[in-house]
Amino acid sequence: MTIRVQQADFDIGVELAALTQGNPGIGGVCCFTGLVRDLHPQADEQAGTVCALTLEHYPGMTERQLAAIEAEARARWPLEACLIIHRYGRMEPGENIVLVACASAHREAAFDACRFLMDWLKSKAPFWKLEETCRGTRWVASRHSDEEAARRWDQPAG
Amino acid sequence: MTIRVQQADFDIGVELAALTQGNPGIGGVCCFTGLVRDLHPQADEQAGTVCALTLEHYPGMTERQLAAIEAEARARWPLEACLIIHRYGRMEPGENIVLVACASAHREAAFDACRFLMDWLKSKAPFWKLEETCRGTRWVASRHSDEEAARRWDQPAG
Amino acid sequence: MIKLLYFAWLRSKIGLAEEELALPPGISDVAGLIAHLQTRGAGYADALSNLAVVKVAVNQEYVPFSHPVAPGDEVALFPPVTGG
Amino acid sequence: MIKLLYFAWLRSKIGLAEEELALPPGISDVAGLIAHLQTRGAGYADALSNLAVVKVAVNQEYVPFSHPVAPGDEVALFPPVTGG
Repeated sequence: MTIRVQQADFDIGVELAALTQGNPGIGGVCCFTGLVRDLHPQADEQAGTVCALTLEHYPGMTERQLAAIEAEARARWPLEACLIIHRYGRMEPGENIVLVACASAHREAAFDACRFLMDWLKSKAPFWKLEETCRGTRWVASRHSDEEAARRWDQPAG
Repeated sequence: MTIRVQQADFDIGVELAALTQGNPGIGGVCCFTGLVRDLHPQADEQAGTVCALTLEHYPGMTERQLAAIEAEARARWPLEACLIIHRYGRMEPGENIVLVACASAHREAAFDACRFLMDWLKSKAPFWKLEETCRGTRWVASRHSDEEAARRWDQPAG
Repeated sequence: MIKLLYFAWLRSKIGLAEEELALPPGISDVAGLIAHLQTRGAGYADALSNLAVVKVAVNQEYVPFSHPVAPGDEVALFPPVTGG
Repeated sequence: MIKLLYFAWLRSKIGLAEEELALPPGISDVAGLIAHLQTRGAGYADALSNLAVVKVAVNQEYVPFSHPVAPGDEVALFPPVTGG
């Protein structure tokens, strides 16, 4: 059960190998990676191409909130291992921003927990994206659909 | 859009890097890895610990069926890239069996498509597992829940 | 002639991975072919005793037991799959 | 004293990442604190002009505007998050 908030990039292969190493009870790992896109998320043609993203966060609160939601995921699903890495600082298109991986005996729990963590992270983890385009910089607006996605999990699945 | 049926192991980090390389339109990658567990899936205590699994498949039909379902996933979701690797032959606990990865601009499509492919693969791809335990070998029985999981996708999501 | 393929425990019970078969007269679908195979010996009869757990592919596509079978076809019989 | 933290465009508009503030008499909750901050200058007024897009954490936990504020608290104001 690992949480890391860091500037440095991560190596997905190394991280996943460490996650499953020595636990032959793991039958499946679901992993999500978020990357910097060169297109503006609101599909606003005037915005132009994104040449970089700077991720700001709230040190202290970030780790605390990630630890709380990771504990929640472990309480809801039978997870064998869990990993959250979120980067901050300046990144260019194609670079990794976030990695969430959940390992379980069966795939259903791994998929559900991973998606739960990503939905939550998108709507509650204190990170903010500043976009650089050829026209200057601007703060990315939050997506309504991200809050809706997180609300899906307010009631445990039936 | 890559499909591989192979005896050799794969390197998840290398595969995912190749999948996203040079496409800055990718915002998220959902990836699932299936591993050999040392516990019998039916939780039958008499079965004992699994010391190895041999995956048999139907060469020709496997690739044909994987290609068809991958095309179906691409028709249903806006995927930027897609990868399916399934191993056959003898493997020990902790080894990788299967890798499915789906890349899209947004995470929802990546998660849905990856889960669709895994559900389908579990219920339709012509692979069979022969387990070796201390008491001998036996063919793994199919899970009813896998067929149910695949049927969920018979109707496109509303 | 048709080509028959057997996988997993159907292969073990029948004792063959594949064989060529001259389609007997009057057999035109999967159901008829299976009924014929059941008469070919104890291994076949055992392997094909519970058809609820036998899946069929003709020319590498899943088909129901009512599907036609014709010379030149590749017919595979196997248990429900357990990959992934 | 309370510690105030501002993030993203709240930080840019206010022109500060953090500051210490002696809690003025009569202010006991987040809503009161924000009303006070709005009077501290054009940057603050601009940053806090639309409270529908201002989130608050007290001591690193999300709270509603009705949440109490007391000396020693760390109060953070920021826009809806956009990480992941």
